[in-house]
Amino acid sequence: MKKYTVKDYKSKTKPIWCPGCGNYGILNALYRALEQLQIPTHKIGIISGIGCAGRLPGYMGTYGFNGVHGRVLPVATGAKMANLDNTIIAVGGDGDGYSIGAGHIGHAARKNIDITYIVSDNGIYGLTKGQASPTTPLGIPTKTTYYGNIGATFNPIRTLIAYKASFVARIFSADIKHSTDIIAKAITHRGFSFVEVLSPCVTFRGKDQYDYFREKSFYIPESYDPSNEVNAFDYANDEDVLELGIIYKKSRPTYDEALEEVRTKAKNGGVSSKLGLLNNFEV
Amino acid sequence: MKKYTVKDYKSKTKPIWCPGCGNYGILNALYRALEQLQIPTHKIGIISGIGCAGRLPGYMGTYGFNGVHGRVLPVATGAKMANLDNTIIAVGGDGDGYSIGAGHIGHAARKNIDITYIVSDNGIYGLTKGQASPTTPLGIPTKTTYYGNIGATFNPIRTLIAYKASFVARIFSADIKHSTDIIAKAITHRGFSFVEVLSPCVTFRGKDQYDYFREKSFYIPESYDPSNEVNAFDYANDEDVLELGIIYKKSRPTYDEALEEVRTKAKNGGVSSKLGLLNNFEV
Amino acid sequence: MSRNNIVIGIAGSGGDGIITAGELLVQAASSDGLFVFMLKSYGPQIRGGESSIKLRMSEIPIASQGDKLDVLVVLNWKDFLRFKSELLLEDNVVIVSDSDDKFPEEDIPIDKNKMKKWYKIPITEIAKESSGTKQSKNIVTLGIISELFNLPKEALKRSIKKKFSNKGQKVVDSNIIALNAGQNHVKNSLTKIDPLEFEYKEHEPRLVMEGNEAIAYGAIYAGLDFFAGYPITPSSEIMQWIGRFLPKYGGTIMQMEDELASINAIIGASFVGKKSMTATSGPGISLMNEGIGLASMTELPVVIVNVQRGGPSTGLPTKTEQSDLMQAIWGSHGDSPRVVIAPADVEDCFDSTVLAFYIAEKYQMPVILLSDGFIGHRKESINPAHLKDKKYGFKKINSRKTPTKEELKDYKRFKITKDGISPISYPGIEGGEHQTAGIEHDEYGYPSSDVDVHKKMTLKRYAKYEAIKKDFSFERFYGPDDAEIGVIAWGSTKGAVKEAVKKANEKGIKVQAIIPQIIYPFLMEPFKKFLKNKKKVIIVEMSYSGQFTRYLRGFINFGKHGVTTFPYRITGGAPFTVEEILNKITEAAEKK
Amino acid sequence: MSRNNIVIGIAGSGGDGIITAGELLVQAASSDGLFVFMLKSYGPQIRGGESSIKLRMSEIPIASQGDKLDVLVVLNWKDFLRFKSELLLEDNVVIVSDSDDKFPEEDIPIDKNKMKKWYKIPITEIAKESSGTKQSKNIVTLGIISELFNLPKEALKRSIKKKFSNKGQKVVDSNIIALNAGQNHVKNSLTKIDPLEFEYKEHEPRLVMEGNEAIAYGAIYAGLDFFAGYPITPSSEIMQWIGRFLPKYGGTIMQMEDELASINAIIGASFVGKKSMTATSGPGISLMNEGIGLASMTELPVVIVNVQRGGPSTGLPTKTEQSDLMQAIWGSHGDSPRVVIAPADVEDCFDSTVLAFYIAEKYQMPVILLSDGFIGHRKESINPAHLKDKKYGFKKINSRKTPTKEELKDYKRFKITKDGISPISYPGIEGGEHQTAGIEHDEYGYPSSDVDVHKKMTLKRYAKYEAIKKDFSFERFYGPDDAEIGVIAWGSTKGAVKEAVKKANEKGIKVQAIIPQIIYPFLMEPFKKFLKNKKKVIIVEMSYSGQFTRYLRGFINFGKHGVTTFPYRITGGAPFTVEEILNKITEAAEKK
Ligand SMILES: Cc1ncc(C[n+]2csc(CCOP(=O)(O)OP(=O)(O)O)c2C)c(N)n1
Ligand SMILES: Cc1ncc(C[n+]2csc(CCOP(=O)(O)OP(=O)(O)O)c2C)c(N)n1
Ligand code: SF4
Ligand code: SF4
Ligand SMILES: [Mg+2]
Ligand SMILES: [Mg+2]
Repeated sequence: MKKYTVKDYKSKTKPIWCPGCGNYGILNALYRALEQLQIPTHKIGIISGIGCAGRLPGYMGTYGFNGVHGRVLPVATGAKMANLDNTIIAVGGDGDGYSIGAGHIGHAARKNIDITYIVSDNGIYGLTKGQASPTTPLGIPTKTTYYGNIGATFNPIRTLIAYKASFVARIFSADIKHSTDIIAKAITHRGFSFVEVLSPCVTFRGKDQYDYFREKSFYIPESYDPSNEVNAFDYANDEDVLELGIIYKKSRPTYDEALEEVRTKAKNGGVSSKLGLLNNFEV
Repeated sequence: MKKYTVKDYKSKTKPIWCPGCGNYGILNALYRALEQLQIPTHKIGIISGIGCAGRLPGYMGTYGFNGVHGRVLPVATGAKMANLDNTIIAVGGDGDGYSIGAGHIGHAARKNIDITYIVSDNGIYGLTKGQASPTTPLGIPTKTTYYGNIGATFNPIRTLIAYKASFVARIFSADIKHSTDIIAKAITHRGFSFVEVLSPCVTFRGKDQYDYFREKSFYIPESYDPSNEVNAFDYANDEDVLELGIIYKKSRPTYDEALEEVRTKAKNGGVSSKLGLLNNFEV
Repeated sequence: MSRNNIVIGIAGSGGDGIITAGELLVQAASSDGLFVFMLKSYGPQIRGGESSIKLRMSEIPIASQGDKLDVLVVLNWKDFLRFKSELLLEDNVVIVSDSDDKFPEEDIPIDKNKMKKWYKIPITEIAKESSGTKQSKNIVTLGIISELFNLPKEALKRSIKKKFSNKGQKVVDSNIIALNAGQNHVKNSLTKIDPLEFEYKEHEPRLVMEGNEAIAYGAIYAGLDFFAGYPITPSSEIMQWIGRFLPKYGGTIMQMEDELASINAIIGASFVGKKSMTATSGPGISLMNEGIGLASMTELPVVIVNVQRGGPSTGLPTKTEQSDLMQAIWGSHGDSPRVVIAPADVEDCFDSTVLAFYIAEKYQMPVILLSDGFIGHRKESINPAHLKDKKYGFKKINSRKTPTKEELKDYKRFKITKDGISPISYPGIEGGEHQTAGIEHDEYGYPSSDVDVHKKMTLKRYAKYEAIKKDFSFERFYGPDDAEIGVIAWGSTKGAVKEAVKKANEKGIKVQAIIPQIIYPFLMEPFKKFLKNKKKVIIVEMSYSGQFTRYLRGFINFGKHGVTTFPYRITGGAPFTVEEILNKITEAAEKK
Repeated sequence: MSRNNIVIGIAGSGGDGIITAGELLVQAASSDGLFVFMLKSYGPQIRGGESSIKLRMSEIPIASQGDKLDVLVVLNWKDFLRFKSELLLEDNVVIVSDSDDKFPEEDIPIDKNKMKKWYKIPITEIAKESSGTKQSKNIVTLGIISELFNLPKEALKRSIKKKFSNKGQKVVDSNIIALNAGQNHVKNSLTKIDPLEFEYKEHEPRLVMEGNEAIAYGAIYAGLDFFAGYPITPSSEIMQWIGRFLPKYGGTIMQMEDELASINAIIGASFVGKKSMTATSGPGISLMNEGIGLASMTELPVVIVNVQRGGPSTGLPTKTEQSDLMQAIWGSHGDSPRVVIAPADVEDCFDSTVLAFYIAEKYQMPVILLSDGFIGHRKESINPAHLKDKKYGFKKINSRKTPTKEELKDYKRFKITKDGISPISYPGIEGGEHQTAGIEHDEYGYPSSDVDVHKKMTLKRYAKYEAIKKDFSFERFYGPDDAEIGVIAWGSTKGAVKEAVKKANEKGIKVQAIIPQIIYPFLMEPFKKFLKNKKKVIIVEMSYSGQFTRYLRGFINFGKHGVTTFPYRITGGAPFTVEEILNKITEAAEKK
């Protein structure tokens, strides 16, 4: 059998992200996680919306889909549900996911669609050159908040737990080893896996963002039990510190499993073909 | 000063909801809450999207806006933020709010827009005649789930807490007195107030839905402290029972307050009118 | 007077079971091999409101609902009033009404001098007496009219048995009793004085369907793999039928959170190589326009059904209109090619859906199927034999061209070809890995903002139109080629136009109609043929802003063809009548 | 050769400060009263990619960017190559390049025989030596070219001082040193042999703006109360400028979660009586179509700006195109009237925005302002005096008609009137309580699905078009009325068309152009006047599918007017050149 290396997961295109951008870390961790899991390149679909992070599929030697802003999860849902043979990974920015795409996460999560969703969260709109996002800290001036950002920030981890996502984790793009490990676990997890990435935008949030993330974050200790959603919710208080690792995880039936039951019911005469017409459709 | 009565809050149109529909209870509670608060009819805007619940503004003697499916909160946000003099109340169904409108709640909540949002949650699409909604229980057959509903349900209370809504309550449309009280409190609350209503759809969920809600729900005891979001999150476990009353409440600055600060900064020379051109705009 | 073609209207309250009565009659008539055509209409209430049906049955093929009623049945006069503009009466109409309905006679807007006969029958009373409940009013009514007008009696009995069998023998029996009671009342207590008598021979049973149902079947027939949608009137039944049947064939159906999700989910499914579809109505399309543009740019096959309703905005959800035409063609930003197809009747819904998949898969682009509430919700006979003999049959729609081994060596997903069609690979195909993007890209799929690349790729995407224009023609002409008067119409307007053209020619006005199925890209050839002898052309459409007229003028220089156009554009709500169109033809004929 | 009209191009890497150099030069030129026109262009990278500017400055008014460069400045040849189709060269171009850039000479695509002069100057070295950092390359370059070609030297110094003053005296000084170093290098070490010399007299300082900036100012001038938007290239600057200035005037600005929210928020704001606006580009409009239809149905004034970019889908975000025209007109489902206005240059952005508010408020409907990336992002001189003297001035736009006391007695929000305009009340007005709905409704606003109500209300909504057609005319004709050759164009195409028409007439080809500002509804009167003497008409547009052509044909029966049309439709990316259009005019003139 073919052995896949990091090189196989790379495309011929060189990333055009700014030097120092957090997305490089995510990309590298993803290469390594896939190598670790040895998933054939032609059985992977990397789906994205629009944003700096959304350029990632173009740098993959797998199948990639770079759609429109905010719709990464619907595309990924369709791609997964239409052919369960493939590994589908959705990637995108905080604007793409938490702002314009906010309506989709809850539904992919509660249905437990068996995909992995990686959000490159830099707390800014990178591609459009520096406007506020739902995770831009209070008070910060951006292109659209000339006098400082107002309105409380969005808490992705707590929200995803409330949405009943079955795997909720956070990583820091600067730690490629840890990120590789968590991404691999997320891909392996059966059901909807969510990975929030602290990913600095050196251009529009400044280089300090690395320090900021480093100072605020800590690794979840081994002793932590991620299976209780109330504890996990409590843990993910963003006014405090940023936990790195798997914050919540609990297995439950996936949507494809439930749909398979539906098909069985339908085939077992659950429905009679009213007009005889449908006989024509049998192969 | 004019004294407003329930009659003033009624329009000339007779509701066309099915006999026994939960929306009648919501409507009556709203009439009474407004009477209790004595808000002038011409300073109220009731905003809705589309659905059976969305017909409510038409039955009000106030200003009403019946827009498109799922956009009740953006319309209400614009209506409130453009003129703070008015009391803005958004109403809609579970499909309108939790399905197609899901992307807006988190943002109205985190920004703490000073409006009240009442969701008539019947766990079904009423107006379109009986398809599954995000709160339709598992296993139930509906027009779109012929073989039974699949996928976990959406938990509105937990989600709204994760969204940082500053007022989160649940009522049962059959208890008009309690509902009146909570709605009045929600309107009075400064900031984003969310009221989830257990509101039976007798036509597409059957009359049993009254019993089901009655059995599952209980009134929150006086001793309960709604100010802690972790406790509140824990409390709102929908696999358990349905709490009636204020589940979470905490005051924090509203978006209009924050914007007022921005205006002050801008006026205090925070920005120089680069081209002299803007002088022309001064009145 | 005996006849083999009759139009019946029934109106009453929601609780009266009007719709059930209509459906039973339709069922009965078609099992006896008659052609049927039935419209339903409701008030705004979900329950307890008014409702009505208009049912035409005939031994010979029919294309429209029939303009006016030969028979009007009223269970409640107040409710009838709401439908009076939809239920127009022939001068010599026969009326059957419930004498237990105490509505003041002077308020009933009927010209009593003209009507042939008014039977006032204690329907409620008969119901209560026979079956013990007034709930069986509708069945009693069926008994009455089947006896009065000789409608399919035995078949009606069979339909009732079939319909209620799953509710137990008791329910079946009590309904049969009610039917008999109605029939007996006529036989025993009435003097039948009107000469109206329906007469027909039995034929092979026919299939009856609603347009939405036919689209669902057509899609499954064409090999649909994946459906994602969001409910909306008047399209929801498509998803509902598919939800019942598709899982049987191993396919996947998902109710999504909204239309943005639906269109993007089917794009995702198409990306992994599957035949996919969504269905919605105007408001949903307005939300899908970005996604449709994405499918156009990524050259992914998807079928989007729009069952049009009255607009704009929420508009008239339960009423029909043809005012989403321009949006179907131009709704997305940018130059974003797509194909627009319009079914013209229920049978054509099946055909057009199959065709839509064929085109989508072959040319790798979004295809919009533009139906409307009139077709979607009406019941109409279709020819079962016809369905078996499709040009593009099930499983034969493997028209998606995948790359050869040779092509995979240096795989260009968006390879520039003469017909614009590039071999498409998808996850699962080794060596075909690539990125598909909504951003402009080169032949490999790499993003590019180069002006020349954009030009080349735009031309490539539009080259498909030329291929389609070559590959397809259509032959839906009615009337003689040498007519100087023409009618151009589209979609559900076909029925009334077809019958009006027939009548006009019978009356001696030579006129020909053309009803395209592929609306966009514009196929000029058939129109050239059509316009050859025309001097005056009536353009019929249910859009006040005249979208079809503007569209046609954009592509046909009528002035150059020496043709004067007579746009006939009305606001939506009620379907065209044959008479309206006939009048326009006559007017045009008389104009100097 | 001395001249008062020059086109300069500068290309280099992102770090080279090309854009800053261009902006300083623009600033300098306009403070000396010159007319300027500057385009910026970037590669796909956010940082460190290539960038270029094309700058025209002139003592006499100019309408376009100028086709070809008189002067090309290259800091990096590799980067220049990416722009070679945007930076075309005059045959006798003068080139200035950095001799420190070691790109192989044979790969430089320049015809060395034709060019006038190629100065290779060690720009990097001069920068390092003078200011100690190569970062000042751009300022050194300004020094060099200002000295070489006599560009506004003193003004440049002022601009530099102003620009860097907030960074401290040290930064200012070191930049002035760099400027001097560039100038001194030319004076001391170069033999200036080309005769190209810019010459002008000083005039009153001019204002320079980008189109997006002008729209922001226009909106505030018109009394904007509420803005809601979502960032998108190339429109974001509108929101950004408004975000800086509107709070000063007490207005409200909100960045929403998406475009669905933006359009609905401004509808909400309009519902409470406020002037409101949003701005986006194609993908955003595709999402707003449902909301635009809602504004149309609820008859609420809103202004929607679309700064068009290349499509379809994500397309070419940073490039211009005119392919959202049909979407602006027909993008929403249903017959949903709206007004479409297209600004034709930067100054017109201001005017059109004011007009958009005037029309929206007066006729109570959505107005789409269709700008594009070419206008939005270019810098152009405008006449400050002109801005002070607006037809529809600030605070004068109180055109929203509210109900009188009398009308409030039995208030009908959607009262049927001759011009379709009904007095509008909003929260705060006692006695004007009503429901506004996106569902069809009667005059009071009560929902209705009655066919006749729908008809009446549709006609009412469309009656506004007749009123608008009566109230407005436009006078943007260029060239003699009696010309037999015509050019029809819209929006940003104006500049090149205007200059081409002028040149053609100078060359003896009689030609006239018409550039509408109100695009939809279609104002026939000016076109009638225009077409009177025309035999051949060129339709110029940047849309491959020919949207403008189709649109015009939908409303003008060219055949009947005896006019042959010559559609000239190109894919987007690079703005039209004067020469391209001149060629088309010549071709048309020669065609039999
Ligand atoms: C419908 C639509 N709206 C807006 C845009 C413009 N846009 C592109 S990317 C982006 C946001 C980028 O921010 P984020 O998602 O956080 O990604 P990042 O660039 O920071 O990785 C926006 C607003 C668009 N392409 N489409
Ligand atoms: C964009 C759009 N999609 C779909 C619809 C159809 N539609 C109208 S109401 C509704 C859902 C109704 O359910 P809910 O919001 O729960 O309200 P209820 O009727 O149960 O009160 C749907 C899908 C629509 N009007 N617009
Ligand atoms: S702008 Fe920010 S997010 Fe985008 S590539 Fe640069 S550093 Fe990365
Ligand atoms: S369908 Fe259900 S929600 Fe709608 S009016 Fe009837 S009972 Fe109420
Ligand atoms: Mg971001
Ligand atoms: Mg509901």
